[in-house]
Amino acid sequence: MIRKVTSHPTQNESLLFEMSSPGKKGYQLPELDVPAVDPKKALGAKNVRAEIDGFPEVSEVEVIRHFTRLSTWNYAIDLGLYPLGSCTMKYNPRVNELVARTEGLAWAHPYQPESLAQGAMEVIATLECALAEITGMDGVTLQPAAGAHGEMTGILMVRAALEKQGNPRKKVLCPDSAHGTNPATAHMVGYEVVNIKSNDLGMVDVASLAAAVDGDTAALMVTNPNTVGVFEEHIVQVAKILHDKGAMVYMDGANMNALVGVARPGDFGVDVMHLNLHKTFSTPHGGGGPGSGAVAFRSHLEPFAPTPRLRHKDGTYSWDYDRPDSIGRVRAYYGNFGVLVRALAYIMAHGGPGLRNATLDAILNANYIRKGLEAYYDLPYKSPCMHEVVFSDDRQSAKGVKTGDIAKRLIDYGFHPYTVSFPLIVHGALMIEPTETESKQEIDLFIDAMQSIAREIDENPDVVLKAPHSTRTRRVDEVTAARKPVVRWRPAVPAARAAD
Amino acid sequence: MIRKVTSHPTQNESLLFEMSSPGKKGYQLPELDVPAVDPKKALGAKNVRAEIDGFPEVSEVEVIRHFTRLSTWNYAIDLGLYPLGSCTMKYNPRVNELVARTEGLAWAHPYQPESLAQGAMEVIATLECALAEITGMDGVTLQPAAGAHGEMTGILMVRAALEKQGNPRKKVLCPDSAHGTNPATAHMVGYEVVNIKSNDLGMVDVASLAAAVDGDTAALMVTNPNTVGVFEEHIVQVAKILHDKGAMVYMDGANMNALVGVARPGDFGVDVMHLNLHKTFSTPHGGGGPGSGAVAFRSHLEPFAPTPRLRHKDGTYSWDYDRPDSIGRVRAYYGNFGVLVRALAYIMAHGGPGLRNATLDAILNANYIRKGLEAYYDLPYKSPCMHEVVFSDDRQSAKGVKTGDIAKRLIDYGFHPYTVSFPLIVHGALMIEPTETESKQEIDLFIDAMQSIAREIDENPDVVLKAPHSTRTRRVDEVTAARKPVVRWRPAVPAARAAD
Amino acid sequence: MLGAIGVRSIEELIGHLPGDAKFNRALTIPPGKSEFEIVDYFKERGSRCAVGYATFLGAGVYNHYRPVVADTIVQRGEFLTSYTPYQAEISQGTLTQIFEFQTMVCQLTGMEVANASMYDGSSAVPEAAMMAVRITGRNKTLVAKTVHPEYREVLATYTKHQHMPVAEIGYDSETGKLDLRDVAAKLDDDTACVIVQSPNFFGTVEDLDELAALVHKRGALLVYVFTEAVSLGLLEPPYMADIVVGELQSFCISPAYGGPFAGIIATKEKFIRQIPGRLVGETRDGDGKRAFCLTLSTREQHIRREKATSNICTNQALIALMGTVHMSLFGKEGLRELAHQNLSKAHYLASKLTRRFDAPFFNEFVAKVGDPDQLNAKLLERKIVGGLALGRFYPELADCMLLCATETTKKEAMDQLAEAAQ
Amino acid sequence: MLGAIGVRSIEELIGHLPGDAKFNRALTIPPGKSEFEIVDYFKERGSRCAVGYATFLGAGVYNHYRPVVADTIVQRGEFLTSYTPYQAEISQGTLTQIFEFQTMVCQLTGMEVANASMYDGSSAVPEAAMMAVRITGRNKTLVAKTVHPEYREVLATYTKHQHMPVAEIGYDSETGKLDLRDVAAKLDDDTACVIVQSPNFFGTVEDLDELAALVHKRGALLVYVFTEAVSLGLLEPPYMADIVVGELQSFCISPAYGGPFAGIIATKEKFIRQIPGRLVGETRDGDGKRAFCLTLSTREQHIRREKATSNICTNQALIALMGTVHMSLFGKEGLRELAHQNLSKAHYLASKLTRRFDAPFFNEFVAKVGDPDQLNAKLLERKIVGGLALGRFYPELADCMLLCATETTKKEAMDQLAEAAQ
Ligand SMILES: Cc1ncc(COP(=O)(O)O)c(C=O)c1O
Ligand SMILES: Cc1ncc(COP(=O)(O)O)c(C=O)c1O
Repeated sequence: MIRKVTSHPTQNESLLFEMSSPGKKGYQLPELDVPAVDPKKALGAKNVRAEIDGFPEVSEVEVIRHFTRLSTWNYAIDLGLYPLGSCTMKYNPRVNELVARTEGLAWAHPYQPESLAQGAMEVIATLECALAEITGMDGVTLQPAAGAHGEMTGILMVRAALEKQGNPRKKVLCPDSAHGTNPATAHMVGYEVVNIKSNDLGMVDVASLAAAVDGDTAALMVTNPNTVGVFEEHIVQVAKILHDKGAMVYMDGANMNALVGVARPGDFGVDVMHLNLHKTFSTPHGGGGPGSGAVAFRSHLEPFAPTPRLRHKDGTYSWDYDRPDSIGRVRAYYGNFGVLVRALAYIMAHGGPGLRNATLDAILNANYIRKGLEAYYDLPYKSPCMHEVVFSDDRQSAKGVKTGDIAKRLIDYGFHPYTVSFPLIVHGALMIEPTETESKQEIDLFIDAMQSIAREIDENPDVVLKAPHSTRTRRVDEVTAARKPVVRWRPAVPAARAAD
Repeated sequence: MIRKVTSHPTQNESLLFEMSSPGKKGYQLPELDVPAVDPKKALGAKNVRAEIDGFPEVSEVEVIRHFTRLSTWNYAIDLGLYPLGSCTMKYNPRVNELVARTEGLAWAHPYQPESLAQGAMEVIATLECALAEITGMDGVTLQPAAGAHGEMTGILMVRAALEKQGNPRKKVLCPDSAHGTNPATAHMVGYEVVNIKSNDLGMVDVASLAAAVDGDTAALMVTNPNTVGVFEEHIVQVAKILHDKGAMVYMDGANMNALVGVARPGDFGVDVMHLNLHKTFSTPHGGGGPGSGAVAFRSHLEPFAPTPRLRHKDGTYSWDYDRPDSIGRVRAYYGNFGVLVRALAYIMAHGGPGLRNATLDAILNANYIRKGLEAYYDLPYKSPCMHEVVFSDDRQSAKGVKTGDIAKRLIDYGFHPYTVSFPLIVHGALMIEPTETESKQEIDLFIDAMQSIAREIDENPDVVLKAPHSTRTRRVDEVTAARKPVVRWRPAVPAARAAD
Repeated sequence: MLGAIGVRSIEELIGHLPGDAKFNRALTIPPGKSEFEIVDYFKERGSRCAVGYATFLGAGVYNHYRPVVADTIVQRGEFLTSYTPYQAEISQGTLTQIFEFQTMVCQLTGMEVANASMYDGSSAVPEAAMMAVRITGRNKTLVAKTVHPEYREVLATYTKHQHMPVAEIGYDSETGKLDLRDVAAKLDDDTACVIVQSPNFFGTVEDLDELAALVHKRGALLVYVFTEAVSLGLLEPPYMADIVVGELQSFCISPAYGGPFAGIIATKEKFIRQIPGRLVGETRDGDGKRAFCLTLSTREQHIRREKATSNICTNQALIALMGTVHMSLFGKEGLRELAHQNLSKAHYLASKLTRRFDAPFFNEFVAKVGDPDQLNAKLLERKIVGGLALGRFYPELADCMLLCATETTKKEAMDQLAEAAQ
Repeated sequence: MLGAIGVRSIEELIGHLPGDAKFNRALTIPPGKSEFEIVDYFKERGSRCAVGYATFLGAGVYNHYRPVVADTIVQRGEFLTSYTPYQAEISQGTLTQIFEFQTMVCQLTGMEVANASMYDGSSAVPEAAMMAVRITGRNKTLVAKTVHPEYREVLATYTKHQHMPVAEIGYDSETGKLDLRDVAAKLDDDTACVIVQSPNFFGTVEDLDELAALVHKRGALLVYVFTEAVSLGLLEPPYMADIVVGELQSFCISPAYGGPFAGIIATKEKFIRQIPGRLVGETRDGDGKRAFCLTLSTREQHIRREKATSNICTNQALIALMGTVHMSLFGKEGLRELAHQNLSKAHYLASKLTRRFDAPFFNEFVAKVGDPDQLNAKLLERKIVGGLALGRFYPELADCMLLCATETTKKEAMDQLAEAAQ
């Protein structure tokens, strides 16, 4: 029985281009206080464009309504549990939005004199220290824009360090449970990717790992807890295996929400890792970014960190560009500063004890869901789980219902689905991560919904196969979308001639 | 056919009291930097309360979700046309929300030294001047909190002026089309209310007015354009009739959106009037306030305006409390200042020409709707309409469908209803005010919906009588609500003993 | 659109306005400004309003922290840009929230019913008196001189023409509490109500039990007024009162140079039909589900016209929403803790100054400072806005100022003030 | 909950962590602070960052007005707190908006397809080069020295280990435009693409026709880079380019000390399967209604793993939304007017200074000022942040600074700068 939602009318809305009327605009500029220049004269006639064909022409109220209406078609954390595994969809505190808009910080230009940027630089330095303490590492760079970007930064640093020793080596090892960005990253840094299979506990198989590591091995990219939500119990031994062969351990820290205050990669042998500040440290996902992929590293990798590095001397901060061994820049300026402000605000609000409690609550919530659902869904790995739990659709697929169908049915029950079909080592995975910010009431409703769906599959699988039934948009046809991709609007025929 | 909305799941939500769990709170205070005082010692044991029974105990994320979920159950201007007649539901510019939060203004204390309040005082003075120009009056007070409050202020000023002349008089005349606040106000100021009937053009019947005005008449409270959206064509003559008998003309300015830049009450004989800044000047309604009922008056009434008055001398502003003839205060401090800031921002954004254009567009939109619907609904008054048009349900009630039913059916079509059953002189009134900020597209959809409903009433009245069908809440039972009113939540039985 | 209507120009639509009523020139208001000129304009005006000053002003308007969440919620267009919830089926968000507001106001004040809000605390006072007159059929009002002076002025304005004589009750010059003997002396069979504020304008906590007994014995009603809502986090609620009115500004509402604020009025169940303003009630919808709607509107002006309980129509809904969010965030424990911090700060400050009155106080008190204006001038130089000089409202207290400390008042600022006062 | 799980304490849940991997002390991070201490903390830090200064800095990050509406919209929880729109049925809001974004980017740049966003302009450059390598099967990249220096650094970092040699093209010391002869000299059959920025880092508008002809004749691709999106309100879009990348910061995104911004990448239809990052496509739902969803994900890392077109996953969705709102508000006329104001302001400023290069420019230009640091120091005293001293990136231009004027630059500030420069 569906207890969580009720249907209600939501406004339809066409695309902005379809509602434009000539001459309309939603914005007024101040009067020009200098002589108006003739563009053709200033730029040369051939450099001046004709009007932008099909560009929107709408009023301010139409803009507000357009995006307000669209927003009502979205699900969001602010509306309820968002259990996307590996994504750590926790509550995004609103005070973080306010402080990120602090005038001096929001309007600081990256090239303004350092003497007039000390406040912003202090924010960066303070966050670097906090993250170093949390990860047990010696240094942190905040330049990378997201997790994958951080991975690239970290592997580039590994490569630079090995190169400096005379041999960059050839291979990067990735467990078969790894997130797609790991192999993709290794490839971009010029490494060959070798997959390491997991054992039946869902952990890296130490034997096959040992067998795979040799003098050509640059690094292992390990996620811990891994993507099945299991802590790599032999991580210290794993690290030793690599270190003994002169290779390094890169840790994908996307799941750091399971470790903050409880275990530190720096203490269990990791050389370099990234953090997703937009996961563990509550900065809003915003429909797909922005994020920040802070990279934390041991001191032996510091010389290779991206340029510039922040320095602190006699009470003043400065940027150090004199970095002969640095991998260089991975992006312009200093990183997604606005995201860093939010992450620091989150850390300050929790404080050390609060951060650890958040971790424990995240683990508690995941285990509570596991308990509530293990009688209904197949649990491929029995190892204790940390912040997320991964089921498979084994039992349900027997009835022809796949994890993707169950996900769609969850929508009718008023929830955003879990992560579907990842990790790849679990056939038909249901990857569930509640995070610590969910209340017992909300989680109980989720468990109730998942149990109810399991029963529906026994009694009437069709209702699940055809889901969702209650949404303004029914199940979308992704296949057609990909077959002949239409990725932009075009005016209807008459205007078409004119179309750019 | 319903083109404007589609159903979609919206989250259910219980009352905060029902989701509380002991010890939870959504907020943290800084640590106390002074010694903690023992309340019992400081206040006396008998003055210290026990914990507040049943008071909420929820987390910050639960608060955000609670109110976000509730908000999705509301209709709003930001979602679409909101044609409540007499309410002037125009777009509320967002920049006004920003400027109202300007630190120095939002945090100014009413008692801070005038030397440190000059900026806020200048805002008030500037708005007073603008409104005087717009109304053609000599002075303005911004103290009243809403329209009805302004009415009371204005009629008190009339009474004080007449008293000063020796005789406060006994009667206030109100056309039968007047809004309920008019007679209610007259009564609160100690006047007997005499109703004046309207003629078949919907205007004040000059003859019966002339007959009613005598030496006991204090004032006429006239709304212009009146509540049927018609401009009182004989207003100048009407004013003369009252003035000849030593009585005054109070104008209810709720419909000023039809006159700004086009006609000025000060020019057609009005002595005193109020403006609803939360209507004509776009300050948000906020689900029922706050508003501001600015009162504009001719110079002969200035001595009686509320205390204090703002003065400007050699570049500094000051509050003048030395007002022997003033009616006194109608509220503490200086008015709903935050609302005044928004109204001034609106006036600045439009400027003189822009304000007049807004008026003309409002009139255009109303006439366009009138044209589109006059073939479907009965138009009781054929006089040209201004910013709003009033139909009656005559034809539809013949089929047993009333204005209230049509309103509910409009909801299924994705619109907020018009004003139902007001003014009282129109039997089964449909009072429609689109305002100038609506686009032709939106208005066409509204006309289309109203026409479609008219057809439904011919073909299948039941669908209208049972409306709305698509909302999360079906038609509510207002009768039961009033019979045994439950206006607060109470804990279920066990806790009940403890209930306060 | 012109074509559809059948006119050639938009001007034609106002062609029927009589010439003598038409406005034939352009408004002298300058042409429209851009958004950013407007933002700059108000920034400049704001910069001339005590930005960056510490303050000890209270006197009905208090400096409290405003949780960010409240602003996030009131800026949701669905709350900000909706009208009074006449159409229940698409206004359940606002209606449910008002029902919660009414409930919290009852829980806070110890009353049984509350309305959806009043303009502010000051205008709620005469509304309470008018209500008492309707209930008792009597016409006299006694009001304590220790009720906020501006509130009393508003009471005078409203009552003047409603045959409602108002007399004032003095205060005890030792304690600053209202003078019970004076009440006893003035209370008579025509008295509809006695109005008392606690903490009163001097910050003093009043004793209500004896007063209530006295008032009720004479068949009059007791009206309790508060200006500092936070005090109810610690103070015993006025169970013995018949009507409670007050100001919620302390709950998440910025001082905003005096408004918009939100007034409340609460009373006993039996008086519900005499309460002014909007009321939200619980009911069922067509499917039998719990729903809310405006109710008892037969009390109101749009139905009752001149016989209405009040002429109030638009109230302060959005501000009341801020108050609701505030009460939700702080909740049971938080509000008590907040009140306790206020109590502690004010007592710290008082410990360094000479108090004029000897009686329990919450977060405000009257200090004897010799020449208040001189002290305030001294403080301004240190970017501190001092207390309210009381001579303006109480000539007999010309050597005193009213000082307030809240959770936002920093120890250093209090120490500076104390030092300046030496 | 513990009971249900069957553990006695929450610590038990991490009991299985190996002792040598466990963290056995408390974090040295101080206990949690209250919301208002946090707000104060950042206010204080912000107050030390050039608040109230006029600025002439551009160089890839521009000071433009930010319409309030944009902030209102990005703060809607439904946009702010949702994830990448994997589940189309409850993400149509974000998906529809991204589809509009992709369309507007095409309209603006004259390209046929665009993705949902890149991290920023700088990282989009190597992604374009990698794309060109995939398309052409060649491996060399030529990049103009007049491309933003930091963008070129990022290009170097990305390409280093992908067997993608990069060579630089000089500029004409008279005009500041890229040196066509140098292109002709370095272009060969291994060249995958030539990367040019316009307006280039010196603010100079490049001539693309000849360049495009040259590049295409050799079978290479032309990659067009922009850092100032507003320029496209007036400048002819790079129809002749094969790939366009750029930075949208100018569209409603505050400088924020360098991020978060939003990069774009757009190209020809025929190259769509080589584009990196997320793409939203149009499709139908079960009822046959138009709907949108993420598409062509077979290009992406979560399917293709090491063979993906890029490793990018999370992009800059919310920032791209701001850009979408900006383009919607300004629209066809507004964007042109905005560009025109920028053009006029910069030309007014230039008229009072000595320009280093003689060529058309948009809202930035290089001025010969003798000692840039000395001038900037002088300006700081007047609360003006001057231009970027170019010696840092171009030793040969050590006596020059890069100056920018936008619609926000006031005439008085420009006059002051000119006067100081005398
Ligand atoms: C395990 C894992 N690694 C890496 C990433 C990539 O992070 P981002 O999306 O910030 O680039 C993610 C996020 O989806 C992830 O879940
Ligand atoms: C004609 C008319 N007069 C007076 C009022 C009362 O104004 P307010 O609600 O601001 O008190 C209204 C608003 O409903 C109105 O429409």
